[in-house]
Amino acid sequence: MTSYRLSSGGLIDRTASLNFKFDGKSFTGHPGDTLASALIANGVHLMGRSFKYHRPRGVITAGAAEPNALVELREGGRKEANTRATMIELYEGLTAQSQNRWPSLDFDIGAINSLASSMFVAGFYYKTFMWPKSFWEKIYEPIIRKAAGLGTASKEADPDKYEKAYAHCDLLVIGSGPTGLMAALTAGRSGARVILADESARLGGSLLNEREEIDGDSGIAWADGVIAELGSMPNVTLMPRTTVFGWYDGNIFGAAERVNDHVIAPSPYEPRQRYWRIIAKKAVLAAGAEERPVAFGGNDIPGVMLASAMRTYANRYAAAAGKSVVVFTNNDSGYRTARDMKAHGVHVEAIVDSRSESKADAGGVPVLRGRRIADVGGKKLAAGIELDDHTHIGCDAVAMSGGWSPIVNLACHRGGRPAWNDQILGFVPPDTGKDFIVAGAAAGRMLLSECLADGARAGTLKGKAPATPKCRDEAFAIAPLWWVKESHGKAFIDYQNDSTAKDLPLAAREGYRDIELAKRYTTTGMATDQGKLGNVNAIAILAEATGKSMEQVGTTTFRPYYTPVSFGAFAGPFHGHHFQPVRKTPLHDWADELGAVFVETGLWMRSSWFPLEGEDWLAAASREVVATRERVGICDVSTLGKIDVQGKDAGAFLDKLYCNTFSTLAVGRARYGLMLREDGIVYDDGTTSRLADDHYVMTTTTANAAKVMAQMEFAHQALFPELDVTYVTVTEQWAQMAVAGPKARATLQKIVDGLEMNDQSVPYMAALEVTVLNGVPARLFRLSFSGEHAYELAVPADYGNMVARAVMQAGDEFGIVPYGVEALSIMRIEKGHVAGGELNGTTTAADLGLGKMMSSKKDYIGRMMAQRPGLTDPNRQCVVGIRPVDPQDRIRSGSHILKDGDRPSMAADQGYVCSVAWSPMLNMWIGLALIANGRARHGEVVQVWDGLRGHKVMGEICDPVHFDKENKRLHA
Amino acid sequence: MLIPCPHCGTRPVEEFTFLGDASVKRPASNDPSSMEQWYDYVYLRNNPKGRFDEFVHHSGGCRAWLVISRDTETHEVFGCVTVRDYGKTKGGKA
Amino acid sequence: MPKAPVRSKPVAVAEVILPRVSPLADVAVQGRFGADRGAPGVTFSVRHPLSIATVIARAGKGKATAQALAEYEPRWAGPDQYFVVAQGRGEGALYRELKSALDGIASVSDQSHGRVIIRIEGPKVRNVLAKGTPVDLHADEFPAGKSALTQMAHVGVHMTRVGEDAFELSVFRGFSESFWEWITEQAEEFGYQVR
Amino acid sequence: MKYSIFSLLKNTLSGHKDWTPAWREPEPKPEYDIVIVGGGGHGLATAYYLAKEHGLKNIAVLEKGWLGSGNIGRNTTIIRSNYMLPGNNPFYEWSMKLWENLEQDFNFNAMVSQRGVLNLCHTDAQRDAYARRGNAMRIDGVDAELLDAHDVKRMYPFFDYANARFPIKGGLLQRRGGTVRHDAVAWGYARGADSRGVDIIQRCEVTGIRTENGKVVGVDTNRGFIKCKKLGLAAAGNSSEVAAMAGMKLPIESHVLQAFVSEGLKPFIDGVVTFGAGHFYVSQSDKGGLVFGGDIDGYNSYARRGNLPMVEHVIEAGVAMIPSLARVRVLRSWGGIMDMSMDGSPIIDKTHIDGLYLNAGWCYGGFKATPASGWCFAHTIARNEPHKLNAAYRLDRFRTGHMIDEKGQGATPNLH
Ligand SMILES: Cc1cc2nc3c(=O)[nH]c(=O)nc-3n(C[C@H](O)[C@H](O)[C@H](O)COP(=O)(O)OP(=O)(O)OC[C@H]3O[C@@H](n4cnc5c(N)ncnc54)[C@H](O)[C@@H]3O)c2cc1C
Ligand SMILES: NC(=O)c1ccc[n+]([C@@H]2O[C@H](COP(=O)([O-])OP(=O)(O)OC[C@H]3O[C@@H](n4cnc5c(N)ncnc54)[C@H](O)[C@@H]3O)[C@@H](O)[C@H]2O)c1
Ligand SMILES: Cc1cc2nc3c(=O)[nH]c(=O)nc-3n(C[C@H](O)[C@H](O)[C@H](O)COP(=O)(O)O)c2cc1C
Ligand SMILES: [Zn+2]
Repeated sequence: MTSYRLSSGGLIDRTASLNFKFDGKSFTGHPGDTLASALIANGVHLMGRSFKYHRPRGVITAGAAEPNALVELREGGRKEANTRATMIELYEGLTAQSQNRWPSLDFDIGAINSLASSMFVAGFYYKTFMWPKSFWEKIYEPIIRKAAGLGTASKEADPDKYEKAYAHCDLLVIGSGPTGLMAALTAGRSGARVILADESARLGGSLLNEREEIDGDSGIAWADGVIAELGSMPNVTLMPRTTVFGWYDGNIFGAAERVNDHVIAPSPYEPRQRYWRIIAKKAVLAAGAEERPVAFGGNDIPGVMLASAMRTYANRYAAAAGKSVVVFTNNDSGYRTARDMKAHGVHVEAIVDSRSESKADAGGVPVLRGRRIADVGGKKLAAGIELDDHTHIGCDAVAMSGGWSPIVNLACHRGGRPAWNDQILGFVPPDTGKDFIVAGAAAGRMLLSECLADGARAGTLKGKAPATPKCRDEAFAIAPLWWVKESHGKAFIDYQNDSTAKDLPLAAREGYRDIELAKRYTTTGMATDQGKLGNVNAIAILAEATGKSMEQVGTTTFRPYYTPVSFGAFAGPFHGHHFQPVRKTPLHDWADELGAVFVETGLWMRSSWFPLEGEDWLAAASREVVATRERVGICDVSTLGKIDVQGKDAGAFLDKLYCNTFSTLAVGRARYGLMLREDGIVYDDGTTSRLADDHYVMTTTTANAAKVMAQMEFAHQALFPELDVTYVTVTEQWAQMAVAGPKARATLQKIVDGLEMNDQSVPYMAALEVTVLNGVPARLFRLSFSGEHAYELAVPADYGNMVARAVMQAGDEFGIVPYGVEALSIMRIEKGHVAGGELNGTTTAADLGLGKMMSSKKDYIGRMMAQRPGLTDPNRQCVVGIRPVDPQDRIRSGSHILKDGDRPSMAADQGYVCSVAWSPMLNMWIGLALIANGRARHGEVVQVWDGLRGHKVMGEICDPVHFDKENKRLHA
Repeated sequence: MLIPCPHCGTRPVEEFTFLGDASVKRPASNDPSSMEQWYDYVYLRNNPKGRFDEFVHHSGGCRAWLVISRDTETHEVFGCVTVRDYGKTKGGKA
Repeated sequence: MPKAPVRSKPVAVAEVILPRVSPLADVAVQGRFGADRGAPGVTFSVRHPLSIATVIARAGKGKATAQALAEYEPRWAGPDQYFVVAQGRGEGALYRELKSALDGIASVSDQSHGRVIIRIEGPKVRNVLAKGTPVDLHADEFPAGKSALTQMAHVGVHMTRVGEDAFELSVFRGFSESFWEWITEQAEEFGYQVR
Repeated sequence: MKYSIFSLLKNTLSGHKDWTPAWREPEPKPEYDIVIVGGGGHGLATAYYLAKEHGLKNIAVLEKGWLGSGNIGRNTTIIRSNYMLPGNNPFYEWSMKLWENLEQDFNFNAMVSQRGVLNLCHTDAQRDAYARRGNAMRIDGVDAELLDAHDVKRMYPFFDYANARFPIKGGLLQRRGGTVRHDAVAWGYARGADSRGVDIIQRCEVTGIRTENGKVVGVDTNRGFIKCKKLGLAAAGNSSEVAAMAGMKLPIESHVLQAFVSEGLKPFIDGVVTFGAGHFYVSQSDKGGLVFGGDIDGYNSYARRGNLPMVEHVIEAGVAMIPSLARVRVLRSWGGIMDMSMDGSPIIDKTHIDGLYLNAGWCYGGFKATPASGWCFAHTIARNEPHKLNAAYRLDRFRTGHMIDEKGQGATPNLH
């Protein structure tokens, strides 16, 4: 292998070597190299295969728009498909694999597709593969899928970390070329808070790639000086390796910082990437311009690349793209490549200029004017060219320049459409308002002096723009050339997706004449470079095919992301166990000590059951129920929402919120309340206690705590602002435990200070302030969800674990057990109390058997809409009990109800089972169901149909209260 | 999108919860004859393309209900007042 | 609130015998963590035990409430709404004091156990907080003494700048452990100390 | 021109010079019997079935942009019929049946791919809800399977089982669900309608609806007044604006829903999967991109683009479900405007104006409904009465209290 490393120059560090592997082969490069430049320097030009035809491909660009040289970087959980070799900074130990080829890059069976390529034109999929019908999914589609796609993604978890952060500034400068540097410098010197972001590792933009002169020095030296000055300003933040990927409402920019992609693995304390939301008072887009290819036969053969890329490889990376070069251009900038390559000692055969005249300086290289390259020879490396006049010229590399496209992407992310400019033959940015300014080459300014001046203007936040440094300008002149129609070979428009110049007129012929339709029909511009290289050529060809102007055809829609962004960056740390925060109750440690199994309930972790050795959940929960009903149990109910409601109109406010009345509640008592939505459907339930005339504490269900709070805030602030009331959540202030069972009173009596507990001192639905354990303030409620004689005890949260332990100790002599939400649920189903399964956002109070709670004496939320015929229809499904006719049978939640003898059909469907439990008290499965007109059907035998799990049992509709119908235990 | 909360200052959209058309008025009457007004209040919404006054809850901040005036096509935010102040000005103005 | 009928001698609240246990007691382990880059970038400490109360003005009493609270250095917590924070008070003492001082003017709710306050200070404090909050923490925008309600890592946070490089973050106790894990991890790159 | 392998071979030999347009670009006529507003999936399907099933001829579809530029051209391509409520289930199942024969019916390969739709559940309550839903499907003869965590793991071993905040407990699988190449649906219907004489008029925006004596007489457009006897509105995200032209206020809000596609990958995920513990769903396109999405941004919008908070929200859930996604890159995101109704279900009905018909309120789910929606809307327009499949999708159901609320969220459109 011959070396293509130039003997001098470049921004690489020749004193150090880096070892890396590509497709298993070892190579060396230098710090400052990219993977692409190092491969070129090692004489490797074949770097990938195309999507559809599996054509051999090398680099086209030296930057972010690279469509061809995509590799799988790294291995295992760190493997990253489709990584641009042109953007990978070389590091010691780098490994990369080529992709979309089998068995090897050099010999790829998939290239067979090329043979049939004359059939595989745009849209061929839509016209065939339809017969026989079953073949699509079984045969055609799997083959297409295997052949499609690019790299292979890892299925191992990514071991690296990611972060998110916000930044604020007076001026965000995107791009650090001459324009961006000048803008940042100007704003920075005025004291403004400035952020300068560039996706490259080294700031300087195109100054690093070109041989420029500014202020009598080299462009690079000037850039380094500016960067040093910016770096010394405390009000300026430099963000290299940071791609600003999108412009969003409020002048918020999304950016991805590649903190550690240039090392083999990040330190354990640092993220791989960091996602930024930059909130900018003002921003400048100084993203430069992208050079365009020209469509001619074989314009994809390795060795053919953009003229600016070829000189970047030479100037910046000291890598020669070939030994013998031809330049093909329609504008003056191609001449630079000829001159620069010559200056580096690379032989330049000729400049092929499509224009018949130009003033550009060819630096002694022969110029063929008015000529065009029709075809490039060679397969895996360019081997000579043929001109439109059939002249052959030998070469192993072709530099092409079809003109420059201002990088307007970000400027169009909020809906603006760029406008065609006939002078520069490019789309220039739309009006982006005063807070986002496009400057320099991105705004269509092609001269260095214009860019510097533009940058200075953009960076001037107040006052007059400063003078700009002197520089040498390279003239810019261009004449249209999009497609060399004399070509025999395929002329590519979108390299990666293999769409060719001929696909566009075909699309137009078939009716896909709009650029957006042509895009979708041919997939032009839909590859990973999003048409950065090819779209303007496509627009021009479509314009010709449809007889429209460039302006009339217009661009497709520019969308984020300027370059693709990893999922990891967007997710930051919020995945795996940290996907959402964990919320623990004040009794968590107590429950944990007792071996609780916890269950996710929203963000809460609730103790679900407390297994003894060898018990499964059912055995444990059943034992907990029996022990509670026979003796006493304690359960953590801290997750219930608790809202402190105060003020002279607190009662009146609650009367608006609930369908029943609270203003009449006696101080020291609690009442069950039912809250509706304004559409008449039940929203939430819970008990509310009156602590003083102007002070209530309401409870909500665990699930609805936050929603109810928002509803209260709306009701008060928007609907009833005249009410003098305040409310604040105190959920977390209190550890709350239910103590239930015949021995509940005896248990609590032992820890409550100075109070003899009896039905007079603590009657059913009492709500009292007490102290426990010698002075711990507490609230004692006599409430029951289990149906037992029961209490809820609330203490300030920091005491929770200790108080719960004390209750356990107090109840020890009675055989107290801790019980979890499983047992709680069994007991509430035994008692027919409705909960989540029934309060499902579609049931009315009447459906739940609570219709009587709806007051007719006052206005409240939901009152009127609840009266609509659809909500009062007697045939609505309402809550009933359901139990198997044969007590051995099991009923499952989610089963549907059919009349005895009916065959399953939607019309025959009578309702469904919403909640089930194994009742240890009744020794059978029981449930609650919503059944059409169910209250009138107690005693009816029905099918409990669970076709989904292949079960069907006969069940009996019954009263929802399965156990202790007379409520004797409550008052025992 | 940034929203200038009168209490908290300018904050990004993720701190807010939206509830749509702020022009709706809860009827005062519970009389059956007012059903049509109730239906309108609960179900029918102004949903214009262009400038729009809407209810917004600063749920991730001060928890005030606000009314913002915003262009639904450009997402430009013109103003923001508390729902109380909105109710005080005749016809509302955000 | 009605007191329960009393059987024997009432027990004075000041006689509370149980100690308060912070939910971060086992979590906030003291020491030096994260990258070693010389002096720690930030230092964390948990302020516990504290007395915390929410004060919300009653209708039309916003000014009166603010005046009555002046000496308590209240922390703004929404329109006409404040947190009052105090150290070294007995169980419920601050709450009772405020309640009587503000009777008829404002509602007071005890939140001493419901919220956990984490103090974070040091030269990198803004860098750490910027990984969570969209609030601009530049001293010109957010000077010492200012408070904000915001969200970090999906958790609601009440944030007060208590000094040039010092902030206090108040979160619901149930989230405190999760929040602690998150925020300390954000400080790892700078190296941090837990006191 | 009929599409087949033979026509493809023949045209290959002649250098693809002889393909004819898939549809014409006619000038609007001054008058049509039926005008459909909206050249999206529903509008085009309606025109197709009006012509094919009801033998009607003089029809125009007016589209303000290019054909298929609305939601049909920007959705995440999922089809399924896993609905629970009687108003919905038979309708969506009919749609599924139409999908199953669509390509042969309109002679266009829309790549209907029944790869399976799996909804993951993470709590017992979610599983119970899926059991209820699955049984509702089975009772109507629709396929459904309830999977446990092991079954899910066997299908997708690379999901997060070890470290998940909300462990996967199982899921509801509909194997007949899957994906369809969205653009091709618009193209197939357009070609089918065009070949039956329907005029598809692009870049023709309806700006006004004219009525006389309570009866529709025509529409104003940017290309002049067009008379018609019947007018069908199928304007999706723009329904409120269009209905307002006839003086109607709808129980609808317009919201932006974002969708995303990753860089192309070799086959990564087989079917469609929705994550039950966050807002994320994903499938892989034939081209290799992971197509995914989540929830609407949550504010009224007519801008077909969203903001970063929802992007983060969706992707956090994505990585929570599939940890290895962290190293995959998102290529592009976009938005579409959804007409979110007050109960999350659509409206296909007549209106109080004679000759004016409404098809709206499709929320997240109108792509899968395309065939049945067109079919039922065509029936409703042709016969001036709803078919029994769309009988429940009445406009007055909110007034009468017969909402079809699968999610139980009530009159808050952005929660559906
Ligand atoms: C991001 C996203 C993902 C989705 N994912 C799915 C999914 O996976 N599965 C699923 O089932 N559904 C999905 N949907 C929903 C589905 O795409 C829509 O419900 C459905 O496409 C709407 O029907 P349509 O195709 O007729 O709409 P559209 O294609 O939007 O058609 C309406 C047309 O009316 C035109 N129009 C409007 N006003 C006028 C006027 N005044 N004059 C003339 N023309 C007018 C518009 O330009 C538009 O072309 C998704 C939607 C979005 C946005
Ligand atoms: N002679 C010609 O034909 C010709 C044509 C075009 C440009 N130019 C020259 O190129 C120079 C242009 O200067 P400039 O400063 O406007 O541009 P530049 O190309 O020098 O710098 C643009 C910088 O922006 C960065 N960038 C682009 N998009 C980004 C994003 N989204 N996020 C982060 N970084 C991003 C790039 O990495 C690059 O470093 C001038 O010297 C001009 O004369 C010459
Ligand atoms: C299922 C599906 C797959 C897509 N795949 C790609 C893709 O591979 N590449 C691409 O650039 N865009 C892809 N897109 C996005 C489209 O380019 C486009 O953004 C989307 O249809 C919305 O249109 P608009 O961006 O022009 O408004 C895809 C869209 C959908 C709906
Ligand atoms: Zn606020």
